[in-house]
Amino acid sequence: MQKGTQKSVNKLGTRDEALFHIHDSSTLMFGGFGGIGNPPTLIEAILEKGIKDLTLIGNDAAFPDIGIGRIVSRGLATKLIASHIGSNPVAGQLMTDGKLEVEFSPQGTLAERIRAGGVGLKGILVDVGLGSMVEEGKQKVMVDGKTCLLETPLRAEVSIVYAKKADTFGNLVYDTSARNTSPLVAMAGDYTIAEVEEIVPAGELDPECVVTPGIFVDLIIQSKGVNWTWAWE
Amino acid sequence: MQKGTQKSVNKLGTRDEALFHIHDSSTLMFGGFGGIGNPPTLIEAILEKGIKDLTLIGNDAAFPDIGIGRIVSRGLATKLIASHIGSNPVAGQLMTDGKLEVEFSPQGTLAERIRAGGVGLKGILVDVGLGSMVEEGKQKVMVDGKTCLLETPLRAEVSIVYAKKADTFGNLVYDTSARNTSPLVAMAGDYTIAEVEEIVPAGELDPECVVTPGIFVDLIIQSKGVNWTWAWE
Amino acid sequence: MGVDLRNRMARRAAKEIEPGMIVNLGIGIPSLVSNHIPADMQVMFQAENGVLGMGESPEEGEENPMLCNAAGFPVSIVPGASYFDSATAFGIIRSGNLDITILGGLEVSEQGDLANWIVPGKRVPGIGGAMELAQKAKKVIVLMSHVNKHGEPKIVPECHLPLTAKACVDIIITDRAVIEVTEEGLLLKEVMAPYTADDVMKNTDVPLQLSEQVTTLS
Amino acid sequence: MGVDLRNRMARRAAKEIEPGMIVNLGIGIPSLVSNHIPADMQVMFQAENGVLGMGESPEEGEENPMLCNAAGFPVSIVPGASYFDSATAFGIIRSGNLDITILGGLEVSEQGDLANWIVPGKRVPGIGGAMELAQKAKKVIVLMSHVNKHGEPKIVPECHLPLTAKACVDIIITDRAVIEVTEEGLLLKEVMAPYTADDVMKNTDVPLQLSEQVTTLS
Repeated sequence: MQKGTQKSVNKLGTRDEALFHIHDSSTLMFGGFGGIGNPPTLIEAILEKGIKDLTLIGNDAAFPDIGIGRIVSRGLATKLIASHIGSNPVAGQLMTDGKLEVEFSPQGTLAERIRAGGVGLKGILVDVGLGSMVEEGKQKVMVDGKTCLLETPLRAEVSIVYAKKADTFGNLVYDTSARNTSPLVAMAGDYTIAEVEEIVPAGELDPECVVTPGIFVDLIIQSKGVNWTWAWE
Repeated sequence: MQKGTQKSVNKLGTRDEALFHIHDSSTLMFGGFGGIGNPPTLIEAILEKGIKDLTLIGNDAAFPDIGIGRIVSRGLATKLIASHIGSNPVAGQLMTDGKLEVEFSPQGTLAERIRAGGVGLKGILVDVGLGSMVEEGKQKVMVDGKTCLLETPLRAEVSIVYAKKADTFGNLVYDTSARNTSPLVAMAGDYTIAEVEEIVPAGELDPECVVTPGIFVDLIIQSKGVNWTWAWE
Repeated sequence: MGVDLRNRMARRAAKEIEPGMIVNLGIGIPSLVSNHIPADMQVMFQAENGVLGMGESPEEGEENPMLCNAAGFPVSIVPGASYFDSATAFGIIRSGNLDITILGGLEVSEQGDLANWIVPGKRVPGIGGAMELAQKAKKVIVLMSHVNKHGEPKIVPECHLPLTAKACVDIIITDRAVIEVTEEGLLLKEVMAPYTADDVMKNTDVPLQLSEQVTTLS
Repeated sequence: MGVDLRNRMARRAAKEIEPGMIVNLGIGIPSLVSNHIPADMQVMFQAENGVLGMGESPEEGEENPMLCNAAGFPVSIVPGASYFDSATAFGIIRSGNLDITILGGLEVSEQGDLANWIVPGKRVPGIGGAMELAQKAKKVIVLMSHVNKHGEPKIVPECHLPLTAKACVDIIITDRAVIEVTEEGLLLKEVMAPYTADDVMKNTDVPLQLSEQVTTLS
């Protein structure tokens, strides 16, 4: 690898380089679903640094002591855009106490809003949520004589995801259902950090099986693995 | 495999079963890009049966004697929704002569319109094409103070795609860049037919590497391979 | 509600599932339904996180913590399974490719409106995938207790709680009855012993039509 | 235009490419640019059909007819390459992840407007990916002949042909000159021998600013 290409082509970095990009009041998007696929080492780093006043965007608030829930339940977020917080009663309490603002989207709508942010769409139109609380405050647009809700794209200053393998260019493959929202979240960050189990040289991943093309990834760090106990254990 | 499950779980069928679903005046969506990924055996079958007055939806008109271009250049389509027809002068002549109606979309917008049809979105908003001919006749919507074009979803009665491998449930993997628009087209057909190089039992494809989940596929037929000469040959 | 009652409801719901169907099960009682499908029946279970083709729960110690259903419980996969992202998972749902979804419910109205995601000020809310599932699956089955903890009917003329989706429910299966939502109103098809049709009607806040033959399930 | 001239333009365009960049090349002269990148420079070439990391043309007889660039010509891949569908390919483009796109042009205006997809009534049109590429790449380089076949300037005050995108072009490289589009107007930076700055200005329909040092390229 020649001089000058290091930065863009080999994206392997450290926990501290990752933390350099995440600050108090950052907008942070996270991959995962019910804690599965939340990046444990990056979350631990954020907790250790005590980063606060975060705006979080992701599927859910996980559990109080699992995944992104650890950040939420310690009061380090002031706003959460998610599809549910049912598994994290601390998040519910913070919301009730007015300490956490929560914006709810239907899960599939949220996934598409994140994808829209990632692929540069300016909005999507859905009929999901019509006639429910979800339509409150949203612009309505008629398409072929039918009312639709305008849902806006979501992006974040920093996206964090967890993957099984990365090559040095940042191509990612995931682990079974831990894929979930991560490929969407990876596309929607102005700066995307992937925490991965295993890092391999470029050329070692089957290009047919790459899920997230490396162009969407800015930094790769080695994962230390899950440091919590799952709810079912 | 037990009685009654045959239809839904083993989708292997014949050329004639495929033709049963495609009629004069059908709306037919095709996978492929510049002919690559157009399904040769299904196209040959449509030509042999002489199906006409088709409305075609796909990336482009390929070449006069290659892929979907064979159907277009024989005058079997009355309408084409595509991003370009530059490589098929016969299509251009038919358009000029008023024998083929062509609706142009920017390529990325077209891909997203097909995807939107496939995943049940009612529309997408883009800023691509603003200030160009592409905005003519389209609804404009303001998002966060900025003008966007409303682009409508595309679906078809029948979608045809070409894949490298299928399992009997219809899970598909493609061949390098022949993937192109096919995973999108596969989702957007009321009835989707996949022509494949190799058919394997369910369980033989790596579930991490499946590109099109079998739920989107209704019928699988064995390909006889490409029966044209590529332009570069 | 006891395990036996919950399993009776799940068993009844399982009868709605036919070979080859694509099925999504909600959390709670609906998640028990897969235990009541004949082992040789090929059904593809889908999960919102991004799996199609979930199989039975793995043996203890054999779990892959990354391979879970939408409720976060470890699962296995069957031949023909695939993994995809959550946008594709909801693409499958939103485009009408699910044959059946089985959901929990807080209230169901005479018109088949469903409320199941929020009790304002009382429960921590979670829309999750409920709106897409209720609005878009070909058949929506609701499994819920017939009355709430105050003994009040959960089948009502109009939902009081915020809606999940309008006119979406096809069948209501409770611990007391099986009720179909039809254009002519609610049709009582089956009662669960020891309840009688009379008991059921008394505890339902909407007039019920009686099916020609109301079956009693034991 | 002869092969030598085309290659000189392509070689000049190649100088804009830096190590590690993500680059999309249009058809025609732009497709020649990759031949002029140093062999040891790591650049990821992207194609709209769904490839990132294209390498050189395969040897005759070694082609995989399925593995092609957006123009349909066989390519190879480099380590770190990936395949994806066309929606993702345009997701990369639309979200501004391309460092450079190099396109052909029919007309470029003083403001950097580009027309390159249709000559109404004369050429069979094809938008293709031109609108997304022109509108969204971080840097847009247009390679075109300086004048059309009637000897008329293609750099004009306002485009007469239908636009591909407004105010999108950063650099125009022709067989006669290299011109930068700036907020203060068009800046002549280089001329191609044997042309002189005077020749170029005479054949450009817009006043050109002169760069402090106008270099002459041989």
